[in-house]
Amino acid sequence: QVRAELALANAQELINKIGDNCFTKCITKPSTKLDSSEETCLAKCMDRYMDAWNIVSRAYVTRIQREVPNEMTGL
Amino acid sequence: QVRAELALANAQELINKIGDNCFTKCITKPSTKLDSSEETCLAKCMDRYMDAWNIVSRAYVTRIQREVPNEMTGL
Amino acid sequence: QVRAELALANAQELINKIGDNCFTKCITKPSTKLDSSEETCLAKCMDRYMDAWNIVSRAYVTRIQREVPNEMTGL
Amino acid sequence: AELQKFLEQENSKARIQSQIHTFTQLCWDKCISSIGNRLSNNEEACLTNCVERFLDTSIYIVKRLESQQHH
Amino acid sequence: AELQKFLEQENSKARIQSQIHTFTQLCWDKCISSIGNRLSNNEEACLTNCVERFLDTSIYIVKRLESQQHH
Amino acid sequence: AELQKFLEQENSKARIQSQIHTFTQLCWDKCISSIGNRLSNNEEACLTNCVERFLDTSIYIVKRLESQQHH
Repeated sequence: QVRAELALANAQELINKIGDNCFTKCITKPSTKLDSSEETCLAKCMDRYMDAWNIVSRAYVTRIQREVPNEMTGL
Repeated sequence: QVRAELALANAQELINKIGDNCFTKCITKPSTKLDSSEETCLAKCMDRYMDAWNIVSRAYVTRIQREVPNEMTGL
Repeated sequence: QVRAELALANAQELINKIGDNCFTKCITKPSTKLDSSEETCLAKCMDRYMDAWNIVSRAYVTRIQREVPNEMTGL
Repeated sequence: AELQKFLEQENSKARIQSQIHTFTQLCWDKCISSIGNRLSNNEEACLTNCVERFLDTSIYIVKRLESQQHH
Repeated sequence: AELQKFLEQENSKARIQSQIHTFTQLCWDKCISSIGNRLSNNEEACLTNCVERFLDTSIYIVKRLESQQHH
Repeated sequence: AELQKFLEQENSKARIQSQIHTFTQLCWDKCISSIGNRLSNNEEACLTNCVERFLDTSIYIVKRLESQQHH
């Protein structure tokens, strides 16, 4: 159950980060509805943010595994 | 008492936000005292920040009430 | 022991702040290694950040001592 | 049960208040450039739209994530 | 009572240390533009004034709020 | 002891996940300027280097602080 809460917290934080960053990048002048170009931008921005998250994860975990013995992190 | 602590925390957070945002906007070059033009700017900035806070509150609460049944939020 | 934890938390927070601020200022285009000009910049930036931290501490503590009776803060 | 319901409602109010502070900060940065004697009509509309579109953005993101997981 | 007083003082110290970090960040952003071999006199004065004026700003805001509530 | 080890590992995972979010934010700001249909090779390399150099920076700072305390 600890593990499930961790996964949920992690997904929630990723959604929040995508929301903050992609709203800032894609909705520069908020109007009375999301128009289709804003939605297209949000979809791309979301995909790029998740790409970035994956690259960063890989780089960080690789580095940790290079420097820290496995049993310490449980990875 | 929960309610009083909530109100206090809320007021404190609003004062902190006004402090951070209005210091940044009004005191661009900090000198040896607050001069009167800086105080005028702070007074206006404070009023506008509270205006913004009110508009944002109204918009958010209206949206929640449109989308979520009342008993869930206790509003 | 409370005191030791406080000192450690304080040192850790200072290291984090130096990391964030000096990485932003000194490593503008991250490459495959820290080059010597980046390290020189980091060393200077670190020293300046600690200078700033000392000046800010002195100004803040002086102000508190001017305005608040000593027994309240234990300084 | 009454107490628990009360605490849950207060908790939910605390979350809403915290969100209002976050949105005010976000939309202040997006909508307010200079400090005048009152908010202009444009600034007021921008603030309301900013909250609404931010919520739309969050909903859009969650729906799109959910639809991708069913592929 | 001695222990409680000790813990309150440590708590107060923790709050002051946390404030010092916040102010250093704020005033670093306002006062330091380029990184040199030492802080210039202008930068040093700016840092001290930044802390003092930020505290003045907080006091001004609280006083003005209080005076408005008595109307 | 098994439970404690499990909780410590989860705790350590939570810290790593939180760091990944922080680094993604930091390196997104440094490396991504416009939103395209895929990350460019430059952006990908920048993201990886950004994480690596940020960790190098942290290590450099701690080592330099330690060496100064022995003087």
